[in-house]
Amino acid sequence: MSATPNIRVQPEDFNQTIEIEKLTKGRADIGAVTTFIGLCRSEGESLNALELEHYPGMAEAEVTKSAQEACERWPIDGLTVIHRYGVIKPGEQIVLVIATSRHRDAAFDGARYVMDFLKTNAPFWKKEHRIDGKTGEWVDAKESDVDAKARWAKS
Amino acid sequence: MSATPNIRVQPEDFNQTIEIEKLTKGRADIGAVTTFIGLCRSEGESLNALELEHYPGMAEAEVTKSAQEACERWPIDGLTVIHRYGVIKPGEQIVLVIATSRHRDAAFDGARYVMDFLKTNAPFWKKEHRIDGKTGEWVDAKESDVDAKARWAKS
Amino acid sequence: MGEPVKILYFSWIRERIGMGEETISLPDSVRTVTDLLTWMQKRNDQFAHALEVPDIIRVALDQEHTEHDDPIGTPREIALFPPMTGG
Amino acid sequence: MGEPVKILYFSWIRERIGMGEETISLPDSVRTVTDLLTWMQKRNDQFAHALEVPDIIRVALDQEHTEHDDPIGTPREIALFPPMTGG
Repeated sequence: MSATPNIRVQPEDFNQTIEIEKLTKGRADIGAVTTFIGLCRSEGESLNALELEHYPGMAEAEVTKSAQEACERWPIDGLTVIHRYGVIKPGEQIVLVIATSRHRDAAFDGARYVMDFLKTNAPFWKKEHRIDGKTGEWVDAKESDVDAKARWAKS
Repeated sequence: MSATPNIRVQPEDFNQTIEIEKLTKGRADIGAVTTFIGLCRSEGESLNALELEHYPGMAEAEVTKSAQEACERWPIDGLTVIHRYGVIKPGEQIVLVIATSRHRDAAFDGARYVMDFLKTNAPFWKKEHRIDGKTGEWVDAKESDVDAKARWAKS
Repeated sequence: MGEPVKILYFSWIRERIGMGEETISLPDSVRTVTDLLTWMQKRNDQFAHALEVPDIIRVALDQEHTEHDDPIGTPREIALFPPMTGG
Repeated sequence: MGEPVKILYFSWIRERIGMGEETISLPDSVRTVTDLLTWMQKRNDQFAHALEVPDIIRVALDQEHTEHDDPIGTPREIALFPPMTGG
Protein backbone atom coordinates (compact mmCIF):
# COMPACT_ATOMS: atom_id res chain seq x y z
CA MET A 1 0.00 0.00 0.00
CA SER A 2 1.35 3.39 -0.96
CA ALA A 3 -0.21 5.55 1.75
CA THR A 4 -2.27 5.32 4.94
CA PRO A 5 -5.55 7.16 4.36
CA ASN A 6 -6.80 9.82 6.78
CA ILE A 7 -10.52 9.25 7.35
CA ARG A 8 -12.85 11.46 9.37
CA VAL A 9 -16.62 11.29 9.85
CA GLN A 10 -17.71 14.40 11.74
CA PRO A 11 -20.47 17.01 12.08
CA GLU A 12 -17.99 19.91 11.75
CA ASP A 13 -17.22 21.68 8.50
CA PHE A 14 -13.78 21.27 6.94
CA ASN A 15 -11.23 23.49 5.17
CA GLN A 16 -9.73 21.98 2.05
CA THR A 17 -6.70 24.29 2.08
CA ILE A 18 -5.66 23.09 5.52
CA GLU A 19 -6.25 19.46 4.56
CA ILE A 20 -4.23 19.81 1.34
CA GLU A 21 -1.39 21.42 3.28
CA LYS A 22 -1.28 18.49 5.69
CA LEU A 23 -0.61 16.20 2.72
CA THR A 24 1.85 18.39 0.84
CA LYS A 25 3.69 20.59 3.36
CA GLY A 26 7.41 20.02 3.70
CA ARG A 27 7.62 17.57 0.85
CA ALA A 28 8.41 18.27 -2.79
CA ASP A 29 7.85 14.83 -4.29
CA ILE A 30 4.13 15.39 -4.93
CA GLY A 31 3.25 16.56 -8.42
CA ALA A 32 -0.53 16.20 -8.41
CA VAL A 33 -3.35 17.00 -6.00
CA THR A 34 -6.92 16.10 -6.94
CA THR A 35 -9.63 17.40 -4.64
CA PHE A 36 -13.32 16.63 -4.74
CA ILE A 37 -15.86 18.56 -2.70
CA GLY A 38 -19.49 17.53 -2.55
CA LEU A 39 -21.86 20.36 -1.69
CA CYS A 40 -25.45 20.43 -0.50
CA ARG A 41 -27.61 21.52 -3.44
CA SER A 42 -30.90 23.28 -3.11
CA GLU A 43 -33.55 21.59 -5.21
CA GLY A 44 -35.33 24.43 -6.96
CA GLU A 45 -35.15 26.58 -3.81
CA SER A 46 -37.47 24.19 -1.95
CA LEU A 47 -34.79 22.68 0.30
CA ASN A 48 -34.12 24.20 3.70
CA ALA A 49 -31.46 21.67 4.73
CA LEU A 50 -30.30 18.10 4.38
CA GLU A 51 -30.08 15.93 7.46
CA LEU A 52 -27.37 13.31 7.13
CA GLU A 53 -27.74 10.18 9.22
CA HIS A 54 -24.89 7.70 9.46
CA TYR A 55 -24.04 4.35 11.00
CA PRO A 56 -21.21 5.18 13.43
CA GLY A 57 -18.33 2.79 13.11
CA MET A 58 -19.42 1.21 9.86
CA ALA A 59 -19.38 4.57 8.05
CA GLU A 60 -15.72 5.09 8.97
CA ALA A 61 -14.94 1.44 8.17
CA GLU A 62 -16.48 1.54 4.68
CA VAL A 63 -14.81 4.83 3.76
CA THR A 64 -11.51 3.46 5.02
CA LYS A 65 -11.98 0.31 2.99
CA SER A 66 -12.49 2.16 -0.29
CA ALA A 67 -9.60 4.52 0.51
CA GLN A 68 -7.28 1.58 1.21
CA GLU A 69 -8.36 -0.09 -2.02
CA ALA A 70 -7.49 3.09 -3.92
CA CYS A 71 -4.06 3.20 -2.24
CA GLU A 72 -3.43 -0.41 -3.24
CA ARG A 73 -4.54 0.14 -6.81
CA TRP A 74 -2.70 3.38 -7.63
CA PRO A 75 0.60 4.96 -6.49
CA ILE A 76 -1.04 7.42 -4.12
CA ASP A 77 1.10 9.43 -1.71
CA GLY A 78 -1.68 10.82 0.46
CA LEU A 79 -5.43 10.35 0.74
CA THR A 80 -7.82 12.26 2.98
CA VAL A 81 -11.57 11.70 3.19
CA ILE A 82 -13.86 13.75 5.40
CA HIS A 83 -17.62 13.12 5.44
CA ARG A 84 -19.96 15.22 7.54
CA TYR A 85 -23.19 14.21 9.21
CA GLY A 86 -25.98 16.19 10.85
CA VAL A 87 -27.88 19.15 9.41
CA ILE A 88 -26.27 20.74 6.35
CA LYS A 89 -27.64 23.79 4.52
CA PRO A 90 -27.66 24.36 0.75
CA GLY A 91 -24.26 25.56 -0.42
CA GLU A 92 -22.47 23.95 2.53
CA GLN A 93 -19.87 21.23 2.20
CA ILE A 94 -20.75 17.55 2.72
CA VAL A 95 -17.73 15.54 1.67
CA LEU A 96 -14.06 16.11 0.87
CA VAL A 97 -11.68 13.73 -0.89
CA ILE A 98 -8.05 14.67 -1.54
CA ALA A 99 -5.65 12.35 -3.34
CA THR A 100 -2.01 13.28 -3.89
CA SER A 101 0.50 11.50 -6.07
CA ARG A 102 3.61 12.05 -8.15
CA HIS A 103 1.44 11.92 -11.25
CA ARG A 104 -2.01 13.15 -12.10
CA ASP A 105 -3.57 9.88 -13.27
CA ALA A 106 -3.25 8.27 -9.83
CA ALA A 107 -4.56 11.40 -8.11
CA PHE A 108 -7.61 11.61 -10.40
CA ASP A 109 -8.36 7.88 -10.31
CA GLY A 110 -7.88 7.60 -6.56
CA ALA A 111 -10.19 10.49 -5.69
CA ARG A 112 -12.90 9.35 -8.07
CA TYR A 113 -12.72 5.72 -6.96
CA VAL A 114 -13.24 6.73 -3.34
CA MET A 115 -16.23 8.92 -4.27
CA ASP A 116 -17.83 6.19 -6.39
CA PHE A 117 -17.55 3.54 -3.66
CA LEU A 118 -18.44 5.91 -0.87
CA LYS A 119 -21.71 6.76 -2.64
CA THR A 120 -22.98 3.18 -2.74
CA ASN A 121 -21.13 1.48 0.15
CA ALA A 122 -20.77 3.96 3.00
CA PRO A 123 -23.80 3.96 5.34
CA PHE A 124 -25.02 7.54 5.10
CA TRP A 125 -28.60 8.61 4.34
CA LYS A 126 -29.90 12.04 3.41
CA LYS A 127 -33.27 13.39 4.49
CA GLU A 128 -34.68 16.59 3.05
CA HIS A 129 -36.00 19.36 5.30
CA ARG A 130 -38.18 21.60 3.17
CA ILE A 131 -38.56 25.37 3.32
CA ASP A 132 -42.36 25.03 3.61
CA GLY A 133 -41.80 23.22 6.91
CA LYS A 134 -43.06 19.90 5.60
CA THR A 135 -41.33 16.78 6.77
CA GLY A 136 -39.07 16.03 3.91
CA GLU A 137 -38.46 12.86 2.01
CA TRP A 138 -35.51 10.58 2.32
CA VAL A 139 -33.35 11.01 -0.77
CA ASP A 140 -33.60 8.05 -3.14
CA ALA A 141 -30.50 6.11 -4.07
CA LYS A 142 -29.52 6.57 -7.71
CA GLU A 143 -29.06 3.79 -10.20
CA SER A 144 -26.35 5.91 -11.79
CA ASP A 145 -24.27 5.58 -8.62
CA VAL A 146 -24.35 1.80 -8.92
CA ASP A 147 -23.29 2.16 -12.56
CA ALA A 148 -20.47 4.51 -11.53
CA LYS A 149 -19.06 1.90 -9.17
CA ALA A 150 -19.18 -0.72 -11.91
CA ARG A 151 -16.72 1.22 -14.06
CA TRP A 152 -13.90 0.21 -11.71
CA ALA A 153 -14.42 -3.54 -12.21
CA LYS A 154 -11.11 -5.06 -13.22
CA SER A 155 -11.29 -6.84 -16.53
CA MET B 1 -22.13 25.39 -24.00
CA SER B 2 -22.86 25.14 -20.32
CA ALA B 3 -20.35 27.66 -18.95
CA THR B 4 -17.81 30.27 -20.03
CA PRO B 5 -14.38 29.18 -18.80
CA ASN B 6 -12.11 31.53 -16.83
CA ILE B 7 -8.57 31.19 -18.20
CA ARG B 8 -5.46 32.87 -16.80
CA VAL B 9 -1.80 32.46 -17.77
CA GLN B 10 0.29 34.39 -15.26
CA PRO B 11 3.56 34.38 -13.31
CA GLU B 12 1.79 34.92 -9.97
CA ASP B 13 0.81 32.14 -7.62
CA PHE B 14 -2.88 31.35 -7.11
CA ASN B 15 -5.17 30.45 -4.20
CA GLN B 16 -7.55 27.61 -4.90
CA THR B 17 -9.93 28.55 -2.07
CA ILE B 18 -10.50 31.99 -3.56
CA GLU B 19 -10.94 30.54 -7.04
CA ILE B 20 -13.42 27.91 -5.83
CA GLU B 21 -15.40 30.60 -4.00
CA LYS B 22 -15.67 32.63 -7.20
CA LEU B 23 -17.42 29.67 -8.82
CA THR B 24 -19.64 28.63 -5.92
CA LYS B 25 -20.41 31.71 -3.82
CA GLY B 26 -24.01 32.81 -3.69
CA ARG B 27 -25.35 29.81 -5.57
CA ALA B 28 -26.65 26.53 -4.20
CA ASP B 29 -27.16 24.60 -7.43
CA ILE B 30 -23.62 23.21 -7.51
CA GLY B 31 -23.19 19.76 -6.03
CA ALA B 32 -19.67 18.89 -7.11
CA VAL B 33 -16.33 20.70 -7.26
CA THR B 34 -13.29 18.89 -8.67
CA THR B 35 -9.96 20.67 -8.29
CA PHE B 36 -6.62 19.66 -9.75
CA ILE B 37 -3.38 21.29 -8.67
CA GLY B 38 -0.11 20.50 -10.40
CA LEU B 39 2.94 21.11 -8.22
CA CYS B 40 6.63 21.46 -9.03
CA ARG B 41 8.35 18.25 -7.94
CA SER B 42 11.97 18.03 -6.92
CA GLU B 43 13.71 15.21 -8.74
CA GLY B 44 15.69 13.41 -6.07
CA GLU B 45 16.61 16.73 -4.42
CA SER B 46 18.64 17.77 -7.47
CA LEU B 47 16.19 20.39 -8.74
CA ASN B 48 16.55 23.99 -7.66
CA ALA B 49 13.67 25.33 -9.76
CA LEU B 50 11.69 24.85 -12.94
CA GLU B 51 11.60 27.63 -15.49
CA LEU B 52 8.38 27.65 -17.44
CA GLU B 53 8.46 29.24 -20.88
CA HIS B 54 5.23 29.82 -22.77
CA TYR B 55 3.98 31.14 -26.09
CA PRO B 56 1.94 34.22 -25.11
CA GLY B 57 -1.40 34.31 -26.85
CA MET B 58 -1.32 30.73 -28.09
CA ALA B 59 -0.99 29.36 -24.53
CA GLU B 60 -4.19 31.12 -23.48
CA ALA B 61 -5.90 30.13 -26.75
CA GLU B 62 -5.10 26.42 -26.41
CA VAL B 63 -6.15 26.26 -22.75
CA THR B 64 -9.37 28.08 -23.65
CA LYS B 65 -10.01 25.65 -26.48
CA SER B 66 -9.75 22.57 -24.27
CA ALA B 67 -11.84 24.25 -21.56
CA GLN B 68 -14.57 25.13 -24.06
CA GLU B 69 -14.53 21.57 -25.41
CA ALA B 70 -15.03 20.28 -21.86
CA CYS B 71 -17.96 22.68 -21.34
CA GLU B 72 -19.56 21.45 -24.56
CA ARG B 73 -19.08 17.81 -23.70
CA TRP B 74 -20.28 17.77 -20.07
CA PRO B 75 -22.87 19.78 -18.09
CA ILE B 76 -20.29 21.99 -16.38
CA ASP B 77 -21.42 25.03 -14.38
CA GLY B 78 -18.02 26.66 -13.92
CA LEU B 79 -14.49 26.04 -15.14
CA THR B 80 -11.34 27.90 -14.09
CA VAL B 81 -7.85 27.19 -15.39
CA ILE B 82 -4.75 29.06 -14.17
CA HIS B 83 -1.32 28.17 -15.52
CA ARG B 84 1.81 29.89 -14.24
CA TYR B 85 5.00 30.69 -16.11
CA GLY B 86 8.42 31.87 -14.97
CA VAL B 87 10.61 30.38 -12.25
CA ILE B 88 8.82 27.95 -9.94
CA LYS B 89 10.45 26.22 -6.95
CA PRO B 90 9.86 22.62 -5.83
CA GLY B 91 6.65 22.38 -3.83
CA GLU B 92 5.16 25.45 -5.50
CA GLN B 93 2.01 25.41 -7.59
CA ILE B 94 2.13 25.33 -11.41
CA VAL B 95 -1.41 24.76 -12.62
CA LEU B 96 -4.94 24.87 -11.24
CA VAL B 97 -8.08 23.43 -12.81
CA ILE B 98 -11.47 23.71 -11.12
CA ALA B 99 -14.63 22.25 -12.62
CA THR B 100 -18.01 22.63 -10.93
CA SER B 101 -21.23 20.88 -11.82
CA ARG B 102 -24.48 19.63 -10.37
CA HIS B 103 -23.04 16.11 -10.44
CA ARG B 104 -19.63 14.65 -9.78
CA ASP B 105 -19.10 12.83 -13.08
CA ALA B 106 -19.09 16.04 -15.11
CA ALA B 107 -16.81 17.77 -12.59
CA PHE B 108 -14.30 14.91 -12.62
CA ASP B 109 -14.39 14.41 -16.40
CA GLY B 110 -14.18 18.12 -17.15
CA ALA B 111 -11.15 18.77 -14.93
CA ARG B 112 -9.29 15.73 -16.19
CA TYR B 113 -10.06 16.45 -19.85
CA VAL B 114 -8.63 19.95 -19.52
CA MET B 115 -5.46 18.63 -17.84
CA ASP B 116 -4.96 15.92 -20.47
CA PHE B 117 -5.28 18.33 -23.38
CA LEU B 118 -3.36 21.11 -21.70
CA LYS B 119 -0.39 18.74 -21.22
CA THR B 120 0.02 17.97 -24.92
CA ASN B 121 -1.56 20.98 -26.64
CA ALA B 122 -0.79 24.10 -24.62
CA PRO B 123 2.55 25.69 -25.56
CA PHE B 124 4.46 25.58 -22.28
CA TRP B 125 7.96 24.15 -21.80
CA LYS B 126 9.77 23.33 -18.60
CA LYS B 127 13.51 23.76 -18.09
CA GLU B 128 15.28 22.40 -15.04
CA HIS B 129 17.58 24.57 -12.96
CA ARG B 130 19.76 22.26 -10.90
CA ILE B 131 20.97 22.74 -7.34
CA ASP B 132 24.57 22.14 -8.43
CA GLY B 133 24.28 25.25 -10.60
CA LYS B 134 24.53 23.34 -13.85
CA THR B 135 22.40 24.53 -16.69
CA GLY B 136 19.52 22.16 -16.54
CA GLU B 137 17.85 20.12 -19.21
CA TRP B 138 14.58 20.83 -20.90
CA VAL B 139 12.01 18.38 -19.60
CA ASP B 140 11.15 15.70 -22.16
CA ALA B 141 7.59 15.28 -23.31
CA LYS B 142 6.03 12.04 -22.14
CA GLU B 143 4.48 9.43 -24.38
CA SER B 144 2.03 8.73 -21.54
CA ASP B 145 0.62 12.23 -21.96
CA VAL B 146 -0.20 11.51 -25.59
CA ASP B 147 -1.86 8.27 -24.47
CA ALA B 148 -3.81 10.17 -21.83
CA LYS B 149 -5.27 12.48 -24.45
CA ALA B 150 -6.28 9.50 -26.59
CA ARG B 151 -8.63 8.19 -23.90
CA TRP B 152 -11.07 10.99 -24.68
CA ALA B 153 -11.52 9.97 -28.34
CA LYS B 154 -15.22 9.58 -29.01
CA SER B 155 -16.13 6.12 -30.23
CA MET C 1 -33.34 -19.26 20.28
CA GLY C 2 -29.81 -17.92 19.93
CA GLU C 3 -27.89 -15.43 22.05
CA PRO C 4 -29.31 -11.92 22.27
CA VAL C 5 -28.05 -9.74 19.41
CA LYS C 6 -28.15 -5.98 18.97
CA ILE C 7 -30.19 -4.86 15.95
CA LEU C 8 -29.83 -1.36 14.52
CA TYR C 9 -32.27 0.36 12.15
CA PHE C 10 -31.46 3.40 10.03
CA SER C 11 -33.16 6.03 7.88
CA TRP C 12 -36.79 5.37 6.88
CA ILE C 13 -36.59 1.82 8.20
CA ARG C 14 -35.90 3.27 11.65
CA GLU C 15 -38.76 5.74 11.23
CA ARG C 16 -41.28 3.13 10.09
CA ILE C 17 -40.33 0.67 12.83
CA GLY C 18 -40.33 3.47 15.39
CA MET C 19 -37.03 2.61 17.06
CA GLY C 20 -33.35 2.78 16.24
CA GLU C 21 -32.07 -0.13 18.23
CA GLU C 22 -33.14 -3.21 20.13
CA THR C 23 -31.58 -6.36 21.52
CA ILE C 24 -33.39 -9.61 20.75
CA SER C 25 -32.82 -13.32 20.31
CA LEU C 26 -33.40 -14.69 16.85
CA PRO C 27 -35.18 -18.03 16.37
CA ASP C 28 -33.00 -20.89 15.20
CA SER C 29 -34.95 -20.96 11.93
CA VAL C 30 -33.26 -17.70 10.89
CA ARG C 31 -30.22 -19.03 9.02
CA THR C 32 -29.78 -16.53 6.18
CA VAL C 33 -30.27 -12.81 5.66
CA THR C 34 -33.44 -13.59 3.69
CA ASP C 35 -34.70 -15.69 6.62
CA LEU C 36 -34.08 -12.72 8.92
CA LEU C 37 -36.05 -10.31 6.74
CA THR C 38 -38.93 -12.79 6.33
CA TRP C 39 -39.12 -13.32 10.08
CA MET C 40 -38.85 -9.58 10.83
CA GLN C 41 -41.69 -8.73 8.43
CA LYS C 42 -44.05 -10.90 10.46
CA ARG C 43 -43.28 -9.29 13.83
CA ASN C 44 -45.87 -6.53 13.51
CA ASP C 45 -47.41 -4.02 11.13
CA GLN C 46 -44.56 -1.53 11.54
CA PHE C 47 -41.97 -4.12 10.54
CA ALA C 48 -44.19 -5.33 7.70
CA HIS C 49 -44.39 -1.75 6.37
CA ALA C 50 -40.66 -1.05 6.81
CA LEU C 51 -39.63 -4.25 5.06
CA GLU C 52 -42.41 -4.50 2.48
CA VAL C 53 -39.88 -4.51 -0.38
CA PRO C 54 -37.23 -6.80 1.10
CA ASP C 55 -35.11 -6.81 -2.07
CA ILE C 56 -33.93 -3.24 -1.44
CA ILE C 57 -33.15 -3.70 2.26
CA ARG C 58 -29.45 -3.85 3.04
CA VAL C 59 -28.31 -5.93 5.99
CA ALA C 60 -24.91 -5.54 7.67
CA LEU C 61 -23.55 -8.20 10.00
CA ASP C 62 -20.96 -6.81 12.42
CA GLN C 63 -20.71 -3.73 10.16
CA GLU C 64 -20.01 -5.72 6.99
CA HIS C 65 -22.30 -5.59 3.96
CA THR C 66 -24.01 -8.88 3.06
CA GLU C 67 -25.94 -10.43 0.22
CA HIS C 68 -29.40 -11.80 1.01
CA ASP C 69 -28.35 -15.43 0.60
CA ASP C 70 -25.44 -15.07 3.03
CA PRO C 71 -25.67 -17.05 6.29
CA ILE C 72 -26.45 -15.04 9.42
CA GLY C 73 -23.77 -16.71 11.53
CA THR C 74 -23.40 -15.40 15.09
CA PRO C 75 -22.91 -11.65 14.83
CA ARG C 76 -22.82 -9.31 17.83
CA GLU C 77 -24.54 -6.58 15.79
CA ILE C 78 -26.97 -6.59 12.89
CA ALA C 79 -28.06 -3.47 11.00
CA LEU C 80 -30.95 -2.99 8.56
CA PHE C 81 -30.95 0.02 6.28
CA PRO C 82 -32.09 1.24 2.85
CA PRO C 83 -29.71 1.92 -0.07
CA MET C 84 -27.14 4.51 0.92
CA THR C 85 -27.22 8.12 -0.25
CA GLY C 86 -24.05 9.70 1.14
CA GLY C 87 -21.40 11.67 -0.68
CA MET D 1 9.56 35.44 -52.14
CA GLY D 2 6.39 36.06 -50.17
CA GLU D 3 5.50 38.79 -47.69
CA PRO D 4 7.69 39.08 -44.58
CA VAL D 5 6.39 36.84 -41.82
CA LYS D 6 7.22 36.80 -38.11
CA ILE D 7 8.81 33.53 -36.96
CA LEU D 8 8.97 32.63 -33.27
CA TYR D 9 11.19 29.96 -31.71
CA PHE D 10 10.68 28.43 -28.27
CA SER D 11 12.45 26.26 -25.72
CA TRP D 12 15.57 24.41 -26.90
CA ILE D 13 14.88 25.32 -30.52
CA ARG D 14 15.22 28.98 -29.52
CA GLU D 15 18.41 28.19 -27.59
CA ARG D 16 20.01 26.23 -30.42
CA ILE D 17 19.11 28.82 -33.04
CA GLY D 18 20.22 31.62 -30.74
CA MET D 19 17.21 33.86 -31.17
CA GLY D 20 13.57 33.93 -30.17
CA GLU D 21 12.09 35.83 -33.06
CA GLU D 22 12.83 37.09 -36.55
CA THR D 23 10.92 38.44 -39.52
CA ILE D 24 11.80 36.94 -42.89
CA SER D 25 10.34 36.23 -46.30
CA LEU D 26 9.90 32.58 -47.22
CA PRO D 27 10.81 31.35 -50.73
CA ASP D 28 7.87 30.41 -52.91
CA SER D 29 9.08 26.79 -52.85
CA VAL D 30 7.93 26.54 -49.20
CA ARG D 31 4.40 25.26 -49.63
CA THR D 32 3.94 22.89 -46.68
CA VAL D 33 5.14 22.68 -43.09
CA THR D 34 7.59 19.99 -44.14
CA ASP D 35 8.94 22.30 -46.89
CA LEU D 36 9.44 24.99 -44.23
CA LEU D 37 11.41 22.70 -41.94
CA THR D 38 13.54 21.37 -44.81
CA TRP D 39 14.33 24.90 -45.96
CA MET D 40 15.05 26.10 -42.40
CA GLN D 41 17.47 23.24 -41.74
CA LYS D 42 19.67 24.42 -44.60
CA ARG D 43 19.94 28.03 -43.43
CA ASN D 44 22.98 27.44 -41.18
CA ASP D 45 24.51 25.03 -38.67
CA GLN D 46 22.40 26.36 -35.77
CA PHE D 47 19.17 25.71 -37.65
CA ALA D 48 20.48 22.33 -38.83
CA HIS D 49 21.18 21.37 -35.18
CA ALA D 50 17.87 22.72 -33.86
CA LEU D 51 15.82 20.93 -36.50
CA GLU D 52 17.90 17.77 -36.88
CA VAL D 53 14.91 15.57 -35.96
CA PRO D 54 12.17 17.35 -37.89
CA ASP D 55 9.52 14.76 -37.01
CA ILE D 56 9.31 16.02 -33.43
CA ILE D 57 9.20 19.74 -34.29
CA ARG D 58 5.77 21.31 -33.83
CA VAL D 59 4.82 24.21 -36.10
CA ALA D 60 2.00 26.63 -35.34
CA LEU D 61 0.56 28.91 -38.01
CA ASP D 62 -1.13 31.98 -36.54
CA GLN D 63 -1.14 30.21 -33.17
CA GLU D 64 -2.87 27.06 -34.48
CA HIS D 65 -1.26 23.63 -34.32
CA THR D 66 -0.52 22.01 -37.69
CA GLU D 67 0.43 18.64 -39.12
CA HIS D 68 3.60 18.48 -41.21
CA ASP D 69 1.74 17.93 -44.48
CA ASP D 70 -0.48 20.98 -43.97
CA PRO D 71 -0.07 23.86 -46.44
CA ILE D 72 1.73 26.93 -45.10
CA GLY D 73 -0.78 29.39 -46.55
CA THR D 74 -0.16 33.06 -45.76
CA PRO D 75 0.13 33.36 -41.99
CA ARG D 76 1.16 36.51 -40.15
CA GLU D 77 3.00 34.47 -37.52
CA ILE D 78 4.76 31.10 -37.55
CA ALA D 79 6.11 29.37 -34.44
CA LEU D 80 8.49 26.41 -34.15
CA PHE D 81 8.72 24.53 -30.86
CA PRO D 82 9.39 21.10 -29.38
CA PRO D 83 6.69 18.89 -27.83
CA MET D 84 5.00 20.71 -24.98
CA THR D 85 5.63 19.96 -21.31
CA GLY D 86 3.25 22.21 -19.43
CA GLY D 87 0.81 21.29 -16.71
